[in-house]
Amino acid sequence: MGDYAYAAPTSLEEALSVLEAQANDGQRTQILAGGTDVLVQMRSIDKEPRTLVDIKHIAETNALSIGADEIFIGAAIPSAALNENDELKGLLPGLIEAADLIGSTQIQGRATIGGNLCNSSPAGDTIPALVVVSAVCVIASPGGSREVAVGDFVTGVGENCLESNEILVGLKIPRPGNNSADAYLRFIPRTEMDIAVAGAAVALTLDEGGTCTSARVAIGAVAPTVLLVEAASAALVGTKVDDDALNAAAAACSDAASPITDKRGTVEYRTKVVGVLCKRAGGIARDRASS
Amino acid sequence: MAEAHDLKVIGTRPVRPDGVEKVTGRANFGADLHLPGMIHGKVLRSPYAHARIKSVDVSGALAMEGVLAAVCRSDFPEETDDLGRNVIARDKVLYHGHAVAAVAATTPLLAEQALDAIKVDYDVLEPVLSIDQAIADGATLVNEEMHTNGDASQPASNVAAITKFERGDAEKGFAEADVVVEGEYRVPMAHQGYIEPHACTATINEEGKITVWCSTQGHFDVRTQTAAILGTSISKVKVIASEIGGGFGGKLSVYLEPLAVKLSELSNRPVRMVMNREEVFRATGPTSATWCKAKVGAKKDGTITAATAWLAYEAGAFPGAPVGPGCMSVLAPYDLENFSIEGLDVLVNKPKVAAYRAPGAPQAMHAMECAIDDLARELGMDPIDLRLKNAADEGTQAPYGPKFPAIGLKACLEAAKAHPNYTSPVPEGCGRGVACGFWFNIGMQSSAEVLIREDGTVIINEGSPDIGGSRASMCLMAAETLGIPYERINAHVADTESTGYCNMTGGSRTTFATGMAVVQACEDIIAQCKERAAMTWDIDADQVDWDDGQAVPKPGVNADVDPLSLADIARAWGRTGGPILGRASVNAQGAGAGFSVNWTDLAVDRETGKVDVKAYTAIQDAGRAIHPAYVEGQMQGGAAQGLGWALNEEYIYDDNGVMENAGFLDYRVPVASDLPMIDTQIVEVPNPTHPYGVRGVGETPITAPLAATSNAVCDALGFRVSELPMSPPRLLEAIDSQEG
Amino acid sequence: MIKVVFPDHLMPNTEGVRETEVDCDSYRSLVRELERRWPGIEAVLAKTAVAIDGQIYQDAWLETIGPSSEVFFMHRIEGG
Amino acid sequence: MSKLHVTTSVNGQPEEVLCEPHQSLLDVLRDELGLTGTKEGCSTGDCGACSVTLDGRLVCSCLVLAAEAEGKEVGTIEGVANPDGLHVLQQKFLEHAALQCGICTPGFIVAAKVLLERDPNPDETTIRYWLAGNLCRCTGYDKIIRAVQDAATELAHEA
Repeated sequence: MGDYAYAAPTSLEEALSVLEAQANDGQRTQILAGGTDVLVQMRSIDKEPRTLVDIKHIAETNALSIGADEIFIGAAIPSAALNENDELKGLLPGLIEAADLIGSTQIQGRATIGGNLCNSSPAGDTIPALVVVSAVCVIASPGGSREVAVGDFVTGVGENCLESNEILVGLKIPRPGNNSADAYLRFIPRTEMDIAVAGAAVALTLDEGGTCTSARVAIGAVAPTVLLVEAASAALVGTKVDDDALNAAAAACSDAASPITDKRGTVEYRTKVVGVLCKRAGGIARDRASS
Repeated sequence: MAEAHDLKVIGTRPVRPDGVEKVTGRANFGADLHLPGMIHGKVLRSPYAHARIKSVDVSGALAMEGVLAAVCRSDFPEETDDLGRNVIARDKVLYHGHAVAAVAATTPLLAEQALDAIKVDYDVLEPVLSIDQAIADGATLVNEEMHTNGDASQPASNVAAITKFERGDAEKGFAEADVVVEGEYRVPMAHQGYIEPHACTATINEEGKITVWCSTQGHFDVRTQTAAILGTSISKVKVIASEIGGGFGGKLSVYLEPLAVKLSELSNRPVRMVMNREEVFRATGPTSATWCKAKVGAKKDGTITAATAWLAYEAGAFPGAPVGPGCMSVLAPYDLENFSIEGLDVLVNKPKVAAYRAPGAPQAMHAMECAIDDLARELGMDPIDLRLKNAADEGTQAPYGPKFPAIGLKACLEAAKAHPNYTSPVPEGCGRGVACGFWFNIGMQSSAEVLIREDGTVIINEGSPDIGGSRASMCLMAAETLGIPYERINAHVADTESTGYCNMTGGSRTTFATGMAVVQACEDIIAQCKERAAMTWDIDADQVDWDDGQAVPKPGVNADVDPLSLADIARAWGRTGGPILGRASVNAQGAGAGFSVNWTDLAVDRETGKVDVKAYTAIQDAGRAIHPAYVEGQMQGGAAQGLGWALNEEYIYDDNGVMENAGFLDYRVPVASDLPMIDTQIVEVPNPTHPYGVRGVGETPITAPLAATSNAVCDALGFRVSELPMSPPRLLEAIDSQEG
Repeated sequence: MIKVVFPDHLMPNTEGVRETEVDCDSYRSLVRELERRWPGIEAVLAKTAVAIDGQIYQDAWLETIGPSSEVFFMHRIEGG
Repeated sequence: MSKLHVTTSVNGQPEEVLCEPHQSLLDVLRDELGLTGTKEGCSTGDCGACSVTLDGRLVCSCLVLAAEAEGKEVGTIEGVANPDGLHVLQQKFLEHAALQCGICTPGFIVAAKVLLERDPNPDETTIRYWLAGNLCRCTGYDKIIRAVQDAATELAHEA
């Protein structure tokens, strides 16, 4: 068994070489961003010592840019900082809502979208929100950089395609147009502090007449990984996103869900509520896109 | 007893004497002590809910560098009681998390790693995980030696005891009723949820003199329990109570202290032990899960003719569920001729239950107050009117036997009826639910010394750990009695060797009983001051009055002297016999029952089953509120705990008896955004046995909220959900099955 | 004579008697008489609360009992 | 295991500590620096008793490694009062009886202070959601919310 160690590299190159050097020494590594999942798991589920590689001192993981075509969100930016950026909040209200829902104010001060994605929980709030805005993971690898769509990044419960010598640098998101908007809702038993029992994200584009020209609907906490529900999207496109369309999308989400029963909810509950959330989130996205 | 209009400081809301320490972070709680050379203890806990221990070998842990001591069952006297068996398992582990061994090492991490080096050989047994399982024919026995009510002529059973209360003829009463309602109700196991985990530090010297610092509701009880489990004399044990970060009944029993002492003895170092949150959930006192049946019948005019209750309570691994008080409180608010109540104390492979705020009453009253609400609906009566029609009052024979002295139930019900939150219409889309609450309250033993400084300022020395502002109450009662300003008095919670014996802070007894001792000790001071003044003035002591904080000659006494204040007397006490100190000790009786009425307005999201609590009002008889803000605080805190229990809090077990939600993430206590402001109204029907009319107020507040919440959900949905918690999945399932 | 009532859980100690009458003027004399009738009950009563004319005592050792008093033995109440 | 040398600032005072790589900021504050006003209630970020500020941002110190405090400004309850006396929030918590046992109080005051610095006039809902990560089991939150509201009013008056 190795020892705990801590490294705080200040460049991507240095970070990648720390990962490689530790691996060569047979020492386990773990990337540390906000730490709100990592530190909890390290003290309870998986206590094996490791080298924690803190990526908060790297320029790229802290970068935030809003370009004419593309938005970049560094993997180490805490949710609270994202939420304080009014322009970002205006462009991606659903994603920022999702980030803002994770934990308390205190957790917000640390937790990152990158960390939420890398934790790869079925219930991770930002993942459906990222999927519907077609976010792409920018990954630094020893051989250079590669990109993977968020929908393909998470491969299973707590599993993703990041290799142990790679780092998630940030997320690239196409800048939404004027008639586009997103929304995310989750269900929790309390008003705050819980893990999502079910979640639904909707991103829509409306034409001048208010007809939906494109839609993406993704649901969380109802399958091992987040599901992009094509049938729900199809139910919205070509409609005014009225109650009938939303009910059809909701039914598609419930159909697509294949949840489990656990301490947070039952199969029946999650199946029904994910549809309710889709319907409500769809209504919010519609109102946002048309305003 | 002093009348309200005579009171000068009682009933005011000054800043508590320990307040500055607590808002600045200076106050020392259980885990805040640091001693030179101190090492850290950790407990190895059972991975099984039920297993026979074949062997425990701690040698692997002891072989590790930095591990200075390790203990298991063989390090403790074989002869012990249930508490001792709970602190460290003997022949069997009886719940998942039951302590099996402990180690002490130079760092907490090392201690934790050393636990992995302890070898325990278990023979795993089938666990008993519910009342239904426990009372079924052929059930596995948690304790093979257990016979119901100790009757060894019957086969061994998981039912430790059956309690019955009866009066009149319930069957005849039901026959006379125009309307009869009945129901079955389940309430889950819930935890007190104090924010401070259990913590202690222990040392032992070469003479065997033990000192324990710990967070506890009763350091004298820690002394008794620790000495008994270690097989030593209480004269060897000194316990210093730290500040305590919440207890609600859960910090009345020891868990860590005997282990820490033993580890200290073996390592010759001070040993600190602090539970983590998971251990708090898995291995300290929750309260009973219950399965109750209630039936009540009434005439058309609302007169209740009969009621019955069957109450089965999980005790956890050892007998002692609070089913007795459950039976005694279930019908306490009502004046009844015919009833029968039966209670079962049932063993299961879960942690040994501990007291939790009015132990046993919330579950039983949930059942009956839901049934009463259904009765009101059937009769088409206002739920408060129905309760008023049948309410217990002074002279009513309580279901548990005696006649009530002056009580405030009717006053609370009438106050509720007139309250703007009740006379206002139920908000659109909401349901409203009402329930009564009750708790006995207790007195017991307390001591107090009142010390005077040479400038006439006052120190109260007492033995009741201050969980919720009791120092302020003591200072207020002392200020009132002595006639001096509150600011000139301080209160000190002294250790077991620095003040007289004192029972725990629990049972809503501190302001009542320790307060009584403080008042009497102040009266002792006054008597002495009168003597000193008499000496100074060359008159007899019975010619001296104590008026407004000073000695004065009685009217008509011919003495041309200036009054002598406490400070005057203190300044000159060298000439009149030396320093002055007062003392008193009581075994206080007549605590005075506390009644309450609560109601809430809430909305249910029919698509998700989520409850949104819009308003909550609590009315309670406090006898007399010494510091009204802390009385309101008790009412508000009890309401919040009750709402949490009604809506979301529960122990969730898997099939192996492993708690699945042992943390604040999934054991969902209410957070600030879950709750509205909680309106309170204090009713004052003075308790004649207390010099200022005090009744206990700490526990009654949690007895009404479960039923009030259930009744409001019933009003909102139009049907009854009789199992708690009314969590979103449970409510949605109920809604869906109703809508079919 | 005063009326004395036992709760269900004490009836194994009273040969099944729920209610009895005793001639006494203090709690101590009451307990002495009960112990005479049912040897061993004193130790059980020491762990029992009692209500004398409605007032609940955890420990009533020093209490006097009036000629027409009602005495109810009951579970001891603890608290949280 | 080699210890890390961490240079940080706590309540404006430079501090140097040796810590283990896995040690939390909470443990180091309490055990190495003796600042036990920051409390441990859960170690999982669910109770807020260990609230501190890190470069002005509200965090749970149980979910920060001590090593991460390198070069940062840490603010704890011990730094809330100033030499002239208590902070308005501390005074209002006392006046409103917003604490019973007091274990959660340091965390609430640290958290509420950050809120009022960012939003001098928060409404009740804002206060409740901002403080949702601070558990209190004694008060039902009522008097805590009122104390924060009153402190906001008084601070606005002073300003």
